[in-house]
Amino acid sequence: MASEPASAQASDPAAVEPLLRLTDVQAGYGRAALVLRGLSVTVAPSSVVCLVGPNGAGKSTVLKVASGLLTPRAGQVVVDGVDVTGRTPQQLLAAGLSHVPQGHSVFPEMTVAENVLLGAYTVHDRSVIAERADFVTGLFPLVGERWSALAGALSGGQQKQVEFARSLMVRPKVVLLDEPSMGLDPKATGKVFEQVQRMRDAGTAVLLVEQNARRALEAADVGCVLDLGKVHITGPAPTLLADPRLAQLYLGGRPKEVP
Amino acid sequence: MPNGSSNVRTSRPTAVRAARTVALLALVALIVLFPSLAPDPFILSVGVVILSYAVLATSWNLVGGFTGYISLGHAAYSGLGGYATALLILRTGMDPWLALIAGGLIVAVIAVPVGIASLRVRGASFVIASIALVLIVQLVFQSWHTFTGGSNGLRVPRPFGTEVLRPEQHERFFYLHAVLLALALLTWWLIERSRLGAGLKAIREDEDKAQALGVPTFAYKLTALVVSAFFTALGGGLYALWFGYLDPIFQFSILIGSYMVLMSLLGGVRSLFGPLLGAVVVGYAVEVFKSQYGDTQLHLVATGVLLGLVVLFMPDGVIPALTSALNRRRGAASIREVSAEELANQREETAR
Amino acid sequence: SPDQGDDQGAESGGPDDPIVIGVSLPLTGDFAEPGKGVQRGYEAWAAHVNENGGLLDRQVELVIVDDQSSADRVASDYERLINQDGVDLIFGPFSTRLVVPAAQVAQDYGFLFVEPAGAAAEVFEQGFDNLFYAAPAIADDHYNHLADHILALPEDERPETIAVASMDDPFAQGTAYGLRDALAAEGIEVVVDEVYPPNTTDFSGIAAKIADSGADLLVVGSQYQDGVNLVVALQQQGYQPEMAAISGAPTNAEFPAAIGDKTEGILAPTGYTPDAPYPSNEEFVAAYSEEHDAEPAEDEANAWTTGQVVAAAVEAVGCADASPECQQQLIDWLHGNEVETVVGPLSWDAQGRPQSAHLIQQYVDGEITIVLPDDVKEADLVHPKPEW
Amino acid sequence: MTGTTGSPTGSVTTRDLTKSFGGVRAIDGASVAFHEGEINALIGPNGSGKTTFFNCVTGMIRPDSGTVTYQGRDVTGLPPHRIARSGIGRSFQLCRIFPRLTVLENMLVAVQPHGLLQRLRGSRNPADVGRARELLARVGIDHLEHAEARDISYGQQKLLELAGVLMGDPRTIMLDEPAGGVNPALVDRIADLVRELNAEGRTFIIVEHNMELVMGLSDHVVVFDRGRPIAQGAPAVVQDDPLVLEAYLGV
Amino acid sequence: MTGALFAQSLVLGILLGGLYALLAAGLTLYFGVMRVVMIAHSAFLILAAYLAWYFHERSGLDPLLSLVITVPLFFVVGYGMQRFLVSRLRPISLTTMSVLLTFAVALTIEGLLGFVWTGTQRRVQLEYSGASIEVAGVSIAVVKLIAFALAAVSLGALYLILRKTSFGRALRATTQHPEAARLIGIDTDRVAGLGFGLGLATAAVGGTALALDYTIYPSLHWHWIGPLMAIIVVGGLGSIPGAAMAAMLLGVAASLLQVPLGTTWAQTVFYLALFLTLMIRPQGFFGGRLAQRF
Ligand SMILES: Nc1ncnc2c1ncn2[C@@H]1O[C@H](COP(=O)(O)OP(=O)(O)OP(=O)(O)O)[C@@H](O)[C@H]1O
Ligand SMILES: Nc1ncnc2c1ncn2[C@@H]1O[C@H](COP(=O)(O)OP(=O)(O)OP(=O)(O)O)[C@@H](O)[C@H]1O
Ligand SMILES: CC(C)C[C@H](N)C(=O)O
Ligand SMILES: [Mg+2]
Ligand SMILES: [Mg+2]
Repeated sequence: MASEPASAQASDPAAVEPLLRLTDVQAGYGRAALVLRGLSVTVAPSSVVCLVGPNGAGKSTVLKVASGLLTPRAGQVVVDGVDVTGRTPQQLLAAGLSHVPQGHSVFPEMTVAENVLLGAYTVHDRSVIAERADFVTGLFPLVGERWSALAGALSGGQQKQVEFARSLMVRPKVVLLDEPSMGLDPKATGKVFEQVQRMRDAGTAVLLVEQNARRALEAADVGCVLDLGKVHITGPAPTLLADPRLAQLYLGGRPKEVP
Repeated sequence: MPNGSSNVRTSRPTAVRAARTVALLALVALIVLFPSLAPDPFILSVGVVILSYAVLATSWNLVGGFTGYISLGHAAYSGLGGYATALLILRTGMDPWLALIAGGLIVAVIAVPVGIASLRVRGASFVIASIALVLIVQLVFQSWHTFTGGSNGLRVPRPFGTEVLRPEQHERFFYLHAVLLALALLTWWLIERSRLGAGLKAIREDEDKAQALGVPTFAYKLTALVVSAFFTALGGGLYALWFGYLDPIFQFSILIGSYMVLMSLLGGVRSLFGPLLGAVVVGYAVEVFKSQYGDTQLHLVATGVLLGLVVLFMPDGVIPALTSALNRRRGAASIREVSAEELANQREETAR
Repeated sequence: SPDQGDDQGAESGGPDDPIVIGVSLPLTGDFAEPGKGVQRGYEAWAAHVNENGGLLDRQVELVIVDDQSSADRVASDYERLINQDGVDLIFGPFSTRLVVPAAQVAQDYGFLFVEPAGAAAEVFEQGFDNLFYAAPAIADDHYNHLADHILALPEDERPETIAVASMDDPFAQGTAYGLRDALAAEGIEVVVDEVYPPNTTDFSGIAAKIADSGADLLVVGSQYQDGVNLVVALQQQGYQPEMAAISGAPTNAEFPAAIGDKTEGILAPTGYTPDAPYPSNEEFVAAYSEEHDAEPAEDEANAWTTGQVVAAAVEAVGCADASPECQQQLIDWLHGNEVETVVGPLSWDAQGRPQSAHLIQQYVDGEITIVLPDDVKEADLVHPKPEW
Repeated sequence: MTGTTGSPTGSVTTRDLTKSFGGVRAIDGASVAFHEGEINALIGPNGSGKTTFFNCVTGMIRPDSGTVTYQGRDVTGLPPHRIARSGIGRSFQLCRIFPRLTVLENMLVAVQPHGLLQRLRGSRNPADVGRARELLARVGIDHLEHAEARDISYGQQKLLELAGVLMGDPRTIMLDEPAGGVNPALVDRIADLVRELNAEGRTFIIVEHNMELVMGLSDHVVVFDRGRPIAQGAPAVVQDDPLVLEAYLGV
Repeated sequence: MTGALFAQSLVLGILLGGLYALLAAGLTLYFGVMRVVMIAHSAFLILAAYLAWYFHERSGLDPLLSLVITVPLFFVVGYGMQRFLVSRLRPISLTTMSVLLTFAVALTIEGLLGFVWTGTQRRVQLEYSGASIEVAGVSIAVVKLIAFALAAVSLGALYLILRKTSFGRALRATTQHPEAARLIGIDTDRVAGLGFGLGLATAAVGGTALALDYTIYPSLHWHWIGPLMAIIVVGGLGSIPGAAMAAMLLGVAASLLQVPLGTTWAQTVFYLALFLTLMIRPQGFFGGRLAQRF
C-alpha cells in the first residue's frame, strides 16, 4: 500500500527551499521501541502541510521532534536552511519555529490575560504586544470577555481558543499545530482554519496535524498520510481527499460528493 | 477471546512460579530457624527489631502503597498502639494479649476521624496532616502527665513472668512478631489481588475518575487507612510489650515514620515483600551506620543519603528495579512493536 | 576491642585479661554535652586505675558506645555490651530518661548497675534492686539546704512569692519542685508554675509571665541551655528577682561566658566541688586537671564516683565477671556498706537512693562559691541578689 | 421553550438546574429531558455549559439549585460513585485514565462489585478479562493491553477511556466529546459500536462538536447556549432551527 | 490575665508571627510555584543560623553582616538543588516524592551540622542581646525587632518579585505546564532553578534573624517544621499572602494561649487549626485553590 514516499515538495512546482525539513528521522520515547522509523517531511514557505493518520501513528511525535521537545535518535531537522537537530524549544523559537501542542496547555492558575501575554514572552516591544493582543481578542471575542478569569476555569473548548490565541502572539516562520480544532465548536473551528490560511498568505510554513481530516485537507496544500511511524503517501491535498481507498482507511465515512 | 486464563500476565513460566514457591519456603524456614541460629541474645534482639520494622513497613504500605497517600506520621499509630496497650494493662489490669488487640482496635477507631479530616485532600495536605498528627500526639502524651506518664515515660509490664529469662523473651517475641508480619503480609496480598485493591490503585492514579467509575473512593481510602493503622498499632503494641518502656519523644518521632517510608520505598511499594526486604536492609544498615560512625551524627547523613538515592534513582524500589533489569536481560520484546505489525496486517485486511 | 566473648562466663576472666566495662552514653542528641562530660570522667577514672596497678591486679578497659540520647538505643546497647561484647561489668548512662530502660536490661541479666546521672525520684520507684546512684542525693533533695536557709530568714527578708519554671524532665522538675514544695508548705505563695518541653528555644512567653508576676524568688529547673535562654529572656523583660535559684545550668563551666556579667547572685545546687576536702577528691582533681587543663565539673565527678563505687565493691568481693553469682555478690555488698568517694562517703537505701545532701553554690564576685551549708561554706550567701 | 417530547420514560431529567462559578452562570435554570433507550446528543458552543451539566448530573459537582432525576429517582447531590452505581457511566472531555496502570488494569477497575465479600474477591476474573479484551479490540487498542496507559498516544487514551466506561456496563452512557482527537476511520467504528449498544437497550447522551457524527447518529438532540437549552428535537429539526444556526453553527 | 501581660504577649506574638510569615512564604513559594513540599526549609534555616553564629564567632562582627554571604550562597544552593535533585523527580509523583527527597536533605543537613559543630546548643552573644525598648509598658527586645524588620522587608520583596515581574510570571507558567512554557520560549530549567534559589534565600534571611535571639542546635529544625507546615495549609497552599496572614494569626494565638495553657499545650493550636482547616475548608482560609487538586 505504501506508495512512493516522495518529498512534499513534489507538489510545489516552484521548488523553493523549504522552511522546515525533517530527514530520515528516527525517534522514540525512553527505552521503548522506535515510534518514528525513518521519516521525512518538508514544508515550503507559504504552504500548509497536513499530517493525517490513525491514532498512535506518530503524528504528534513528528511535531515534538521538529520543535525540540524530543531529540531524535537519528536524522536531521532543518529550519530555514539551518540544522537545528538537538536544539531546545527556546532556541528553536528564536530560530522562528513555534509549536502548539496537542491536548491542553493553558496555564490553569493564571488569568487569560497572563496566558495570552506570556505567548509574547520572547517579544520585548510593548507596542507590538499590545497590537497583537488587540488582534487576538478581536478574533476570539471570548478571550477579551474572560480576560481576567483564571484559564483553568474555562471550558475545554474555550481553553483551546486561549491556547490558539496565545500562539498568535508571536509571528514565526514555521508553525506546528497539533489538532488545533479539537474540542472547538464549528464557529471557532472555522476561525482557526481561516487563520491558518492567513498565516500561509503571510508566507508562513504551517505543519498541521488534524483528525478532522477532511476539513484540514481542504485547507491544506499538501497532505501526508502517516502510519506506523512512516510517511506512506504524500500528495496534493485535493488528490488525497478524492482517493477512495484512503478515505476508507484513514478519513472515515464516504468521500464527499458535495462540491 | 484469546485465552480464558485468569493469569493475565501471559502465561508466566511454571519455572518462575516454582522458584517463587521455593523462595517463599526458604524465607519461612529462615524465620523459623533464626532464633536457634542466632549466636547470642543480642543478635536475636536485633532480629526482633528488624521484624518489628518489617511489620510497621508492611502496615504502612497498606495505605502508602495502594493509595499513594504518603504518610510520614505513621509513628503516631505505632506509638498510640504501644501506649494503648500499656495503659490498658496498667490502668485496667487487662490481660496483656487482650490489651494488645484492644489497643489495635482503639487505634483503628482513632484513625477514622483522622482519616475523615485528612483523606479529603490529596498529596501535600495529607503528608502535612500526617506530620501534624504525630507532632500533636507527641505534645499530648508529653504533657498529660497524670494519664500517660508524660515525658518521664511509661514502663510496660512484661507479659511473661520474671521467670522467663530475657533471651527466652526475645525468642518468644521474635515468633510473635513473625506471626504478626505474616498476618500483615496476608492482608496485603488479599487486598492486592482483590477488587478493593484494584479500586485503591485507581485512586492512587486518578481519584475523580475512579469515582466516576463507581469506586467509593472515600470509603476505600478510609478502609485502607484504618486497616493500616490497626496493623501499625499492633506492631507498636507488640514492640512495647517486648521493650518494656515507652518514651513519648521516641515513640512519636517523625524519624520512625520516615523509616517506614524508606523501607517500603526501598523494597518497592508495589510488591508484597518489598517492605520486608526494605526493613531487613534498613534495619541492618542502621546497625552498621551506628557501629561505623559511632559517636557522630553521620548516621543521619547516611540515612538521608540513602533515602535521597532511593527517591532519585529507585523510586519504584529494589524489587521492581531488579525485575525490570531481569526482563531486559531476557530481552523481552516490546509488546507494542510486535503487535504494531499485527495491527498493520489487520488494517490491510480491513482495507481489502 | 574486646574479644567477641562467645562465652560470657568467669572462665574468660583469667588474671591477665583486662576487666572489660561496658558503657552506653548519649554522645550525640539532646544529652550530648553532659554525656561527654561523663565520658571524660569515666576515661579519666580508667586511666587512673590502670596507672595504679588496675583492679584486682587486672587492667580495666572501657567499651563506650553512643546511644544517641535514645531510650531504644540505650537498651539495645546494653544488650549488646552484655551479650556480644562480653563485658564483665557495666556503668550507667547519663540522664534519668536513659537510666530507666538501661537498668531494666541490667536487671534482666542480673548485672550490678551503678549510675552517675539518674537522679530523679522515679528512678528509685521502679523496683530495681541492682541500681545505685553515685552522687550525694536524689533530685528532690538538691535544694534542701537552701530551703532551710530561706525558711530561717527573718520575716521581712523572706520572699513572699515564688515563680517556678522547669523543663519537662524528671530530673529538672525533681530539683525545682523539691524547693517549691518545701517553701509552699510553709506558706510562701507560688505565683507562676510553668513547665516547658525539652528543646524549647523561645522563652519570651514564660519570661513575660514571670515578669508580670514580679515574684520575689525565681526557681528554675533546667538542664543547661534552657537555663541560659530563660535568664536572657527575663533580662529582656526587665525582671529583677530578689533571689534566683537555678539548677543545672549555673554549675556548668560555660555558664558565665554564655550570659556575660549577669551571673552575680545566682544560686545553684551541686553534688560536687573540686575543693571538697575528701582525700580521694584531691587525687581526682590532680589526675583530671593534669590531663584536661581544667578542673572537673559535676558530670565528670559523678562518673568518677561511679567508678569508685564499683571498684570498691569489686575489691571487697574479689570478683569482676559477668556471672550472676559475682554480680549478685557485688550488689549485696553495696547494699550493706559505705563507700568513700570524691563526693564524700556514700551509702544507699534498698532502692539505691544515696543518703547525703547537695551543696548550694552562688556566684559571688564572678566566682561560683559554696555558700551553704554553713559548715563548708566559702562565702556568705548574698541576699537580695544584685540586678542582672 | 421547554417542550419536552412527552416521552414517558425519562432517562436523565433535570429541572431548573443552576450552577454558577463566581460570576459565571455555567448552567442557568436548565430543564432538560433525555430519552431512555435512545441516542441523545447534547451540543452547543464552547462554554455553553455542557461539561458542567455532565458534572452536575454525575455528582462531580453539586448544583446550586434544581434537581436531577434519573429514571424517576432524584439523584441530586449524591456522590459520584453512587450515581455511577445507579447505572450512569461517563467519560471526561479532558481524557482521564489511570496513567501508571496498564491498559488492561484500567479496564478492570471499572468492574466495581457490590458488598464486602465481592470486593475481596480476586480482581482478575477470567470473564471480566475476556470482556475487557473484547472491548479493547472493538475500539482498536487491544494490542496495547500491557502498555502503561501514560505511554499511549492521546487518541489512544481517549479510546481507552471510552472502553473503560463501557466496561462498567452502565445503562446510560454519557460521553463528553468521544470523537475529539480520534481518527475518522475509528470514529465510524465507534459510531457503529454506539448503535449496537443502543440496540441492546442502552441510553446514550453524547456531547460532540462533530456535526456529521451527531446528525448521523442521534435520535434526539438538545442544543445548549449560555447554560440552558435553546432547542431540542430530532436532528433534522434542530439543524434548521434559526436559533441553533445563529448560536452554534455560525451561519 | 492582666492587661499588661496581654499586651506583652500580643506584641511577642506579632514579632514571632513576622518570622513565621517569612519562613512560611518561602515554603509557599516552593509549593505554589513548583509543587514541592520542602521539608528541608527549616533545616536550611538552622544552617543559616549556624553560619551566622559561626561568622560572629570567627569575625566578632555582627551576625547580620553574614547575610551578605548567606543570601547569595543559599540562592546558588537552591538553584543547584532544583537543577540537580528536584528536577530529576518524575512529574507524576513530584509532590509526594519531593517530601521524601527534601526530608532526606534535611536529615543530611542535620547530620552534617552535628558532625561539624556537635550537638551542643549555640547562642550568639551580643551586647544588645538582653536590651529592650519600652513602649507603653511593653518591653520589646531589640533583637526581636530587628528580626521582624528583616522578615517584613524580605516578605515584601518576595511578593513584588512574584507578582510584578516577568520572571514571576515565567515561574508560575513553568510550574503549571512545563512543556507549554518551554514552547513559548521560557527557559524552564533556569526559571525553576532561580525560583528555588529565591525560596532558599528567604531561609537565609530567616535563619539569620533566628540566630539573633534563639539558641540553635542541629535538630532544632523539627520544631519549626510542624508549625510552618500547618501555617501553609491554613493559609491555603500556594498563597503567599495567605501564608503570611495565617502565620500572624497563629503566631499571636499561640503566644496569647500560652498564658493560660502553658508552652506545650499552646503549641497544639497550630495543629488544631490545621485539622480544622482540613475539615471545614481544605483549600485553606486565605486563598489558594490548589489543595484539592494536588
Ligand atoms: N510518552 C510516551 N512514552 C512512550 N510511548 C509513547 C509516548 N507518547 C506516545 N507514545 C507512543 O508513540 C506512538 C506515537 O504516538 P503519537 O502521540 O505521536 O501518536 P499520534 O499519531 O499523535 O496519535 P493521536 O492521533 O492519537 O494523537 C504511540 O504508539 C504511543 O503509544
Ligand atoms: N471550575 C470552574 N470554575 C469557574 N468557571 C467554570 C468552571 N467550570 C466551568 N466554568 C465556566 O462555565 C462555563 C461552562 O463551561 P463548560 O465546561 O460546561 O462548557 P462546555 O459546554 O463543556 O464547553 P466546551 O464545548 O468548550 O467543552 C464556561 O464559561 C466556563 O468558563
Ligand atoms: C545531676 C545530674 C547529673 C542528673 C541528670 N541531669 C538527670 O537527668 O538525672
Ligand atoms: Mg497526537
Ligand atoms: Mg465541555
